[in-house]
Amino acid sequence: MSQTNSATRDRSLVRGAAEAVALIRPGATLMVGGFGLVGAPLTVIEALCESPDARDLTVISNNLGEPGRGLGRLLLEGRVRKAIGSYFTSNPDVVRAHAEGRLEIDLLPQGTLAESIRAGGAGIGGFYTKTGLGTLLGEGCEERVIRGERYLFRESLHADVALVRARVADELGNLVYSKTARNFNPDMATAADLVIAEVDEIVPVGALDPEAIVTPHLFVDHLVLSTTARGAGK
Amino acid sequence: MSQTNSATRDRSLVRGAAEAVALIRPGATLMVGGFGLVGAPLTVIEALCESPDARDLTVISNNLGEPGRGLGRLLLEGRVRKAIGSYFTSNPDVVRAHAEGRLEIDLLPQGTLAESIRAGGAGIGGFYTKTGLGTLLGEGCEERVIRGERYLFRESLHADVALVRARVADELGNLVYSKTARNFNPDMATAADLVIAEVDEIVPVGALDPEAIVTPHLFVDHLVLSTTARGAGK
Amino acid sequence: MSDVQNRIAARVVPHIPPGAVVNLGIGIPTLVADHLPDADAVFLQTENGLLGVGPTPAPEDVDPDLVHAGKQPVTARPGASYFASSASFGMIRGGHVGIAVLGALQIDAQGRIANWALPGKPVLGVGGAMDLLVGAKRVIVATTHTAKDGSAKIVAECTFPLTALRPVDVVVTEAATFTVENGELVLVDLADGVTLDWVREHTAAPFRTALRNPARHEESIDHA
Amino acid sequence: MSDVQNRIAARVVPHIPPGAVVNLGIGIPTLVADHLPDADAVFLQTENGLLGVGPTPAPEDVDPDLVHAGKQPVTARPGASYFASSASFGMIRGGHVGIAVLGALQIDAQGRIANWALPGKPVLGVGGAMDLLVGAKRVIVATTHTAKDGSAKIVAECTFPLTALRPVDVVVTEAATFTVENGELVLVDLADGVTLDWVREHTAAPFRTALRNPARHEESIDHA
Repeated sequence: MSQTNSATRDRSLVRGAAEAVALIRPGATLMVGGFGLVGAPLTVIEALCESPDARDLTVISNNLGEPGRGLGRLLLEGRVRKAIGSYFTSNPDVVRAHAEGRLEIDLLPQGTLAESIRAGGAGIGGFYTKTGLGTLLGEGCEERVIRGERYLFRESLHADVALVRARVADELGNLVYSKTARNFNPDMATAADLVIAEVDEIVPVGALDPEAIVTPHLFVDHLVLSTTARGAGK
Repeated sequence: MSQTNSATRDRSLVRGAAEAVALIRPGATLMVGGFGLVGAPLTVIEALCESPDARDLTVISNNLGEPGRGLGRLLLEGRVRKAIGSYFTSNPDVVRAHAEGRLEIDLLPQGTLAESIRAGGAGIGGFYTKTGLGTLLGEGCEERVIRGERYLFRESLHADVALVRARVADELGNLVYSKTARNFNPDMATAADLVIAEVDEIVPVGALDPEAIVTPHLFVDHLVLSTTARGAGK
Repeated sequence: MSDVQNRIAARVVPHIPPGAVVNLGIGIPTLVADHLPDADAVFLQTENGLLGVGPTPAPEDVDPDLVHAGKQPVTARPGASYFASSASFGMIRGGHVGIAVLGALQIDAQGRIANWALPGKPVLGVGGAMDLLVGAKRVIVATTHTAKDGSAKIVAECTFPLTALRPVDVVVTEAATFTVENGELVLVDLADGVTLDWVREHTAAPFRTALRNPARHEESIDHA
Repeated sequence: MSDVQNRIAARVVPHIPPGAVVNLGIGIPTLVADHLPDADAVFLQTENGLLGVGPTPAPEDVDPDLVHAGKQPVTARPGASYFASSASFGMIRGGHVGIAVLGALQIDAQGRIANWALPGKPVLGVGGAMDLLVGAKRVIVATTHTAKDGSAKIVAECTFPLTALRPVDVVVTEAATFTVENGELVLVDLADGVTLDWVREHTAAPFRTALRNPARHEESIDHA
């Protein structure tokens, strides 16, 4: 890696996966990117499964991985107390853990989940959406009529730590993603106190097109080089 | 231009500026991109100044251009009934028109303006922000405590027509912008029933990097080739 | 996928105009892509962050980072774009997706649907169904006319949890097509070989009949 | 810009740690960039959509599409990124900008500021001031100690409309530096040649004195 910037000279963002996840305390709320295993930070999640302090976690993620893979493994390791997401039925382990009272679940429509995260990152306390109105998932939500149409209130979401997956970072922490592996990652990178980004490659400052950077570096605290091949979980 | 797609074969999005603005009816609400004249769709605005139906307009834009230039000219032509934006003091014509009762003004903090537009485009009825709390601009806004902190409610904004400025479009209408001329344009492109994009260049479908497209084509109805040099207003 | 499912998908196609931006739900709706006569003229959006979904790749061309909302490998067409989940659902909720084609477990007499949860079972998955139903300009349901046990899916009132209060616009089955007009179901088309009696017998909701091409059904035979 | 304004800007610099993400308001705050000893170690964000603002270009290198929030031409540093207004204010409101340096018309005894409107005049411009004050992790005010007419800018209560309820963290003038601690102003530094008496005379709000380097001021002379 070239050393073109005094900030990177002073302080590289690159961490080993174990070192990065050691920052996660018991009881933490995590956001974890990915749509199933696509775009999930699998190397960081593997390290999390080995970290003694990673327990009693609340995980905000669209799914809880697949059986024994990604967040699915974290669940089997008994580290997840509560999951907030939109689609858990694809992992039978989640269904079982919930049925046995080992896992609390908060189910949100996928768009509401994404918007709540985006709002949390953008300093928005809550918002009104039509999604979920008149359904089981809208029960207990405050309703409001805006310009003659009914909406539901939703609070924004924020996390202690976000674990995201990008394709390339520069040494400052600017991120670009890969195709549909982008999904929740850029939103989550804005909505946590600490952001750990797993990437395939780290390039010198200036190598990324400033018009095409999706996550500006101010959101990113640590970079972890991925040792998990993309699609390894498929 | 190449013709690689049957949608573009069937129906080019390219319009003359006069033809495009002829779609704007008296009393319409317009969103107009730009930060001052930077990133403002000046060719389209010029055509608007010549369009007899463009009158009694509500204009949502950060500013109203500069004296006699951009939206500043539209104001002098007597076409603007109301302006919604964040910073009008830089154009003395606006201050005068307001003082003389010829122009209604709705002032919003710049971040609230941007968020209201983004919300309008994303099907969000309204949202809570801390900005403006306890100030003149927060008067009359509903207050709500979320997680122990005070927020103000703001309704989203939507327009009949958005006039935006991009650097390049492909023939489908995908847009990329130029540096800080991006500003409000991508948000506004999502928040109107009809979107007219002024661009410097139209390239064949497939010529833009799918990872770097800022405004996907489903937001864009018409393309107008700019005849105004960038910075012409400076 | 079965022959019936493909027939349903094919029957959806005439409801999709050229140039439409379409989101296809999981299951039968996904099959619609294979039946579009000029796939190039329709823009498929998938809520996990892609506008311009192309055909399924050959096994050797699979990119693990390129999937649709059903998590199956896809390709991207020229002119495609990728975006984050919040932007994708902004498009959907904001009314920028022209047509959503969704599956359904039940459809009620007003055209409201249930397609995400079963009664009495834990509610552990919803995905993008509610957002699509609330946000798409038009919603087409693509479903078998009856459930696996032969019971009607089109019912007076849904006993399964509703997906939204918003009624769909069109219901397409292998046997019939209904539109939803002023809060009621209108039978507008029968599939070849399907009689009005068959539809009456297998539909548990009231509907009005206004066949667009009644002559075609004068000599129709019973549904196999 | 005047000598006084540059002196104020220079006095802000020690409050900006290396690696900080900083938004500089219009006026005196803009001058801070010129005084950073290692500009490369600070990341300037401008709310019109750029992280990584570089120095003012030579006239022949001006790009009309590249300006800061004061609409003056700037450059972009390596590692810069461009983004839309909603994303930019998401950064600001969401607490991702470390330091905002803002001008002020008045500062009250609790450290709250007025910097956007004059009493009795129509309220026609606010820009990003309120968002920056609400959202930045730390806010530093950079202002002349007194108004042009010689009256105090630091007052018991603002008579001008407040910009936000949130107090600032540091107030830097050409004469003095105050921090805001537990809702009160604390004088922590006097400029060379400025006496405590001068500050008392030109400050219309109560403040506590806890000079960090009192020895330096033992023999200080009157402010010119």
